[in-house]
Amino acid sequence: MNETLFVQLLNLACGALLLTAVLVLWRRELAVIIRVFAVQGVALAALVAVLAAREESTELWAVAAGVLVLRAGVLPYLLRRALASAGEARRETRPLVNVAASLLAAAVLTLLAYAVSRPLVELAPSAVTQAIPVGVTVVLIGFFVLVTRRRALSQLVGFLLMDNGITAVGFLTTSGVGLVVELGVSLDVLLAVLVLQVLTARMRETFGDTDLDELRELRD
Amino acid sequence: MNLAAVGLGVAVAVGVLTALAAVVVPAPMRSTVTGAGTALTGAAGVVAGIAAMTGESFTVALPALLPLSGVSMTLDALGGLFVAVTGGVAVAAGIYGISYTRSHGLDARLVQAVFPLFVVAMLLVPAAASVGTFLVCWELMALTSLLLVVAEHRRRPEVASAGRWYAVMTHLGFVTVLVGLLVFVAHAADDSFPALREAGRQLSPGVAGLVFVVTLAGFSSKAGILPLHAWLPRAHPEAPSHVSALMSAAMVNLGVYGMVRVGFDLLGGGARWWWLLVLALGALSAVYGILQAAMSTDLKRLLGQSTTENMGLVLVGVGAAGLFATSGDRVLAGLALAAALLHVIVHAAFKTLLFLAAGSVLHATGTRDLDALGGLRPRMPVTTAAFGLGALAASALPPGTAFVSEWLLLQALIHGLPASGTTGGTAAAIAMPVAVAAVALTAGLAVATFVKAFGVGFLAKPRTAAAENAYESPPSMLAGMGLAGLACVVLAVLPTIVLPGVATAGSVALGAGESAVTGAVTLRLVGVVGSLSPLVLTLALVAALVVAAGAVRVVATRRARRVARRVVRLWDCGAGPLSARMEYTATSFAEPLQRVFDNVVQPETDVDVSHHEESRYLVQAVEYRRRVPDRIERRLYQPVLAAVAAWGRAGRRLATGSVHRYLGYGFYTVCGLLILLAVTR
Amino acid sequence: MLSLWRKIRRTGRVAEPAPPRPAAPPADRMPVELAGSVQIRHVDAGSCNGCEVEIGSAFGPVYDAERYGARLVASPRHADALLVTGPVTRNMAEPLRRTYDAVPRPKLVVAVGDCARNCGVFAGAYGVAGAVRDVVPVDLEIAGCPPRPEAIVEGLRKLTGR
Amino acid sequence: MTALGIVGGVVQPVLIVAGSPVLVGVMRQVRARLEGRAGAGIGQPWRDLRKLFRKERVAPRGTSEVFRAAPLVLMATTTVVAVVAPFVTTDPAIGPVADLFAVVALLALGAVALALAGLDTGTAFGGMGASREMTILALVEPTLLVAIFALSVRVGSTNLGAIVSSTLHDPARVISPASLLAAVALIVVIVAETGRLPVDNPSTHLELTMVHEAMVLEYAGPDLAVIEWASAMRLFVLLGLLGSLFAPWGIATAAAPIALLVGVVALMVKVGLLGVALAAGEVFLAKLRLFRVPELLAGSFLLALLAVAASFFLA
Repeated sequence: MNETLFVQLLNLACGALLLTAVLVLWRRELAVIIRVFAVQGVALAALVAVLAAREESTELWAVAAGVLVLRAGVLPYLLRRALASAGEARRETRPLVNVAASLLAAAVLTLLAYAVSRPLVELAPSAVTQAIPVGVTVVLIGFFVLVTRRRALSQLVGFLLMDNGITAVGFLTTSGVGLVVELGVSLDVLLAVLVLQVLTARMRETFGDTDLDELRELRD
Repeated sequence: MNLAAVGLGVAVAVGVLTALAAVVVPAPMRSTVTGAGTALTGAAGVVAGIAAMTGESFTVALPALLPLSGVSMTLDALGGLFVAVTGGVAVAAGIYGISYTRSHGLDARLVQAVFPLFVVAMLLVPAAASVGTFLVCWELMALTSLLLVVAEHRRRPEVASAGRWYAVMTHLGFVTVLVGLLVFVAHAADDSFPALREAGRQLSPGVAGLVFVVTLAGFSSKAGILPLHAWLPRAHPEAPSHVSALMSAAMVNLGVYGMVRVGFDLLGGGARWWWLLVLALGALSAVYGILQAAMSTDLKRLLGQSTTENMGLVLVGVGAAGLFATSGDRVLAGLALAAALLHVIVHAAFKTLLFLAAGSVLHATGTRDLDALGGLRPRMPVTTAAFGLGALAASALPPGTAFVSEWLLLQALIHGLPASGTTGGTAAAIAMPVAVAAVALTAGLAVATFVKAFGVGFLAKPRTAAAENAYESPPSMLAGMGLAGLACVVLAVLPTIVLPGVATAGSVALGAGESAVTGAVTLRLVGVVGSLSPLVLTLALVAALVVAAGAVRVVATRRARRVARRVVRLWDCGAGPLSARMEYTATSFAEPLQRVFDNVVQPETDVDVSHHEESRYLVQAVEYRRRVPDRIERRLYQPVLAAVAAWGRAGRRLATGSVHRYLGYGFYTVCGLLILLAVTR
Repeated sequence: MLSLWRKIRRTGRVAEPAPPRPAAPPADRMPVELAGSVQIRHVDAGSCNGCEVEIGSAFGPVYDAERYGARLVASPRHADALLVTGPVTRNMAEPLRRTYDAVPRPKLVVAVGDCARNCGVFAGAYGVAGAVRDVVPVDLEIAGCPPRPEAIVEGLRKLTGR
Repeated sequence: MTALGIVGGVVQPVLIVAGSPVLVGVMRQVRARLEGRAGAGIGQPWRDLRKLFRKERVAPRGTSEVFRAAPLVLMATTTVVAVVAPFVTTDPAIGPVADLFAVVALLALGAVALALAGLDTGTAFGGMGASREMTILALVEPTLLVAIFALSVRVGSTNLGAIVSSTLHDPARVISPASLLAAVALIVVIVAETGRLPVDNPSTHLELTMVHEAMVLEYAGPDLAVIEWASAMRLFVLLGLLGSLFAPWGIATAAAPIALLVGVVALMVKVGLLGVALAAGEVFLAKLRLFRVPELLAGSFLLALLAVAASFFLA
């Protein structure tokens, strides 16, 4: 495909990544958050697919398919199951940092991401590498969600957001970390999700709630 | 013959003579003499300043006048701009003061004599051409202003505390400036500015940075910039109103002058981080100042806090200019600096107007509390019109005065992005969007603030008896306001008449370059795309207004066209008449904003509900109290003050009052020094 | 969101077809200025809320009085007609007068329900100041206790002339 | 100033003055249909205006010129914007006023006039409306200017004509992330500025939930007509700006009659579609609590900033 179209699609995919990350931060209903996360999985897959089409490498195509299945299919499904069993705690009521403030924080994080990834971009300035800050931003926002949310489930989403970001950065820097690596990453992500899901289930049995602050009680 | 020199000479002479006259003439005449003399001084200053801005600069050296370094004066375009601004403010304030001082019992000899000296000192600071002269004028300005601030301390105790704050902070500021400049002088041939200019070029970055930061601290405290602003919202409200105008519209500018003079002219640009620092301080001050103003319910305090905001905007411009200059973009640097200097001028104009109008309100009602005002429009129409004009100017809406300068500032910031061609690098890429957001938020909050000040203070129904029987001010006060208002209008529709002078002033700082903005009616940016014509905009608005009014007359049918509107009672939902207690007050107006910015301002509110004794379900009265304490003050100043107090207590243990002990201290010190010498030899 | 959309599609249009336009009242009563658009301020002068319920349904989707150019507004300043319900109680007499004054000319008053026309069952009660016409001039009366929504809509159509 | 500009300066205000009530009518009709009503027809706002102009003018006791002048100021500012901004033609009628900042500031001036009028009445509701309106205005401003920033960065100018024509020359830009994010941010801002759901409910009868309505409770007759008309024009202008900035196709670049006709039709189509979308969207929304609105605006601010960032991330 020709250059301009490639850049257009790439940028669109990156824009979608960014937007979905922001929405995860913005919305309160866990169900919506999970749906947005699924959309982000699609965007990530699209990103990989665009790169694949550029390189004409079947391996990348396979990875794209894998990403699509895992991050837009399996993980959201698991999360939804966890949510369904989570009982009435369906909203991220009062996060540690209120939504308006965390949105402004996200704005700062974006600029930070741009600042730190500037040298990376200048190593080999091209349309692909110039999208690296987006990936870094997604990572930072994911981390922020992980830190400031109370519900175990939304923290899980934050973790997955980080992973999406890392994957995106990986593909953008060296268009294509091999299939094996991606498989490995996906597998341990899956593992982590399952473990955390079990954890949340246990927590709910113990405390009847999935507010992680309750874990403090374990100390004393 | 040189107009600038003559003007400045006349200004100084008239000022000093006025001061002497104020001492000798009897009380009834005194305020008239002082007012007129001060106005003349200001007028001469304006002439000198304009002459200097149009290229006539002069230099005089009077070695005998002062020990050590002697006095040396140079008035160039940059200094001329500030001299002209100061002079203009002085004219309005002087005329206004004639009846203001008389009616406020401020015609004591001291106060009257010091007032013109204050103006003279402010006129001389931008003309000083050697560190010695500069510091002397600076200190003279500080002392005279201090005396004027505490003028009313007998009548109002809070004035004394404000005076203490001002004294301490302004002198700490002086010390930092002193230290900074002395360090600078130590690396130069002598203390004259040309010598410093020479030295500044080959100063090591470390020393230069030190000099800049230390002097920046002093200058920014004078300009009321965070975090050294604490004195400003105290001193400016408590001073007599015409003095407040001088301080808030003229004196604070000299802090900016110092920064530009030292940073650009003497140190010659310097490193990028200096200007990022200035930019950050400016943005912070702008947002924080206007936020405090939006919460404030004291009319003059609100104006003081808005001064912090405007100086912050100026610093944003200065910082951006420095940023562009260090990254080699002269066009944008010139544009940003022009925006900053233009904002200095327009801020002087509308802040004078606002403070003088606030003074007449104080004069007529005896209160500055917005919650106690209201309904002044029918009682003091001229003052209301003046304040309305000033509020429009301050809220940066077209056809307001500050709109043009903020437009220039935003243009400079927008074109400062790497994407649009400059080489600002990452720093600019981060700084510019944040700066634009800060300026925008400031503009929005300023609108809310001044709608509150004007709408609650002057419109609607009077809230207290004091506002009920307010009356219009005497002619000389109205004349003072009129002059300031005229300046506002002219600057609003034809800012182009001052822009050439502003450009030359900027070229002093940034080195010769072509003017950043051209055009007689339409401002056209040079080097970047952008044009705006305030005059045409105003005309278009007026035309549209006329057309709309005419159209309504035509469209409305006979019944509606009947000229007399039917006077009806306000819609009170059919219940009893609306009383003034049902009106929105300034506090309630700001309440939503306060809740939005809860995390930032952290207001202290307490609500006590008192019930009837029969039943706790029947509410007898609900009392709501709100204070918006200055957070930075609480976090930054109180620890310092506590530490100082602790030292004082420690010191007391040494001072027991026995003379022998004191003599002993001296003896021990001498011996100690001798031993030290013996050892080091 | 989707479910709401599906519901909207399933429901479709619930407004009943418009009945034939009622006979226009004598022109001297109905000012021509209000042709096609009448803003209405509703005043409850002490009714039992029966009429309110009917007015509510008259402006609901089924009868949809708005399609004839009548609209309920929040302030008598915006209104052309007052829709007064209930017998005027002593406490509401003065507020009713003030509301009437607050309406800019030309203005109309519609008395809705028997209580508004002749105090209905409350006639002679100690708290009742009288019928609406005893307090403010009435231009149109709508009978019924409470009047059916059709009746109210018909009355409003006489005002708007649509 | 060019012939094209002059023509635009004549055609646009006429079109907007005449079309804005119809736009409101269309939006009300759409809403009515989605609620299962028959609706009053798209001409109803016109009938309302005609009626209001025939009514008498009142002067509530204790109100000043501010109260009387406010509707005209609102109308005047909106008209100036209607003349200078590029809706039908790219060239502005009055070049040096067609600056994006100037347009934003003019619209803000109109809002300020209404707020002052609300305070001038001295009623509790008027003050309440004014206070809320100013709060929202103050919070909207940063988003608006940063979004403008994002749009003007790539053009290197804030002149509306320049932005529109550059988008015309390079249509691919419209689907760049920067402009998409900016569009979303601007839509949120426009909803807030024009007082639509979920920020403000234009058809509320409960004073305590009002923002815009509360300020105009005291107006009657022709004054009220002017305000409602001007508000409708405001809505039209903002939607038109959205259309011109992000979908400038069809806008006339030459003073040929055909081109102008196309421009007029295109503008009506764009604004109509946007209005229908807005009205349809409102059916699905409930009004936000006033203190949830800052959240919405903070979100849109973030989007605007991301748009700026993206404009040099992915340049």
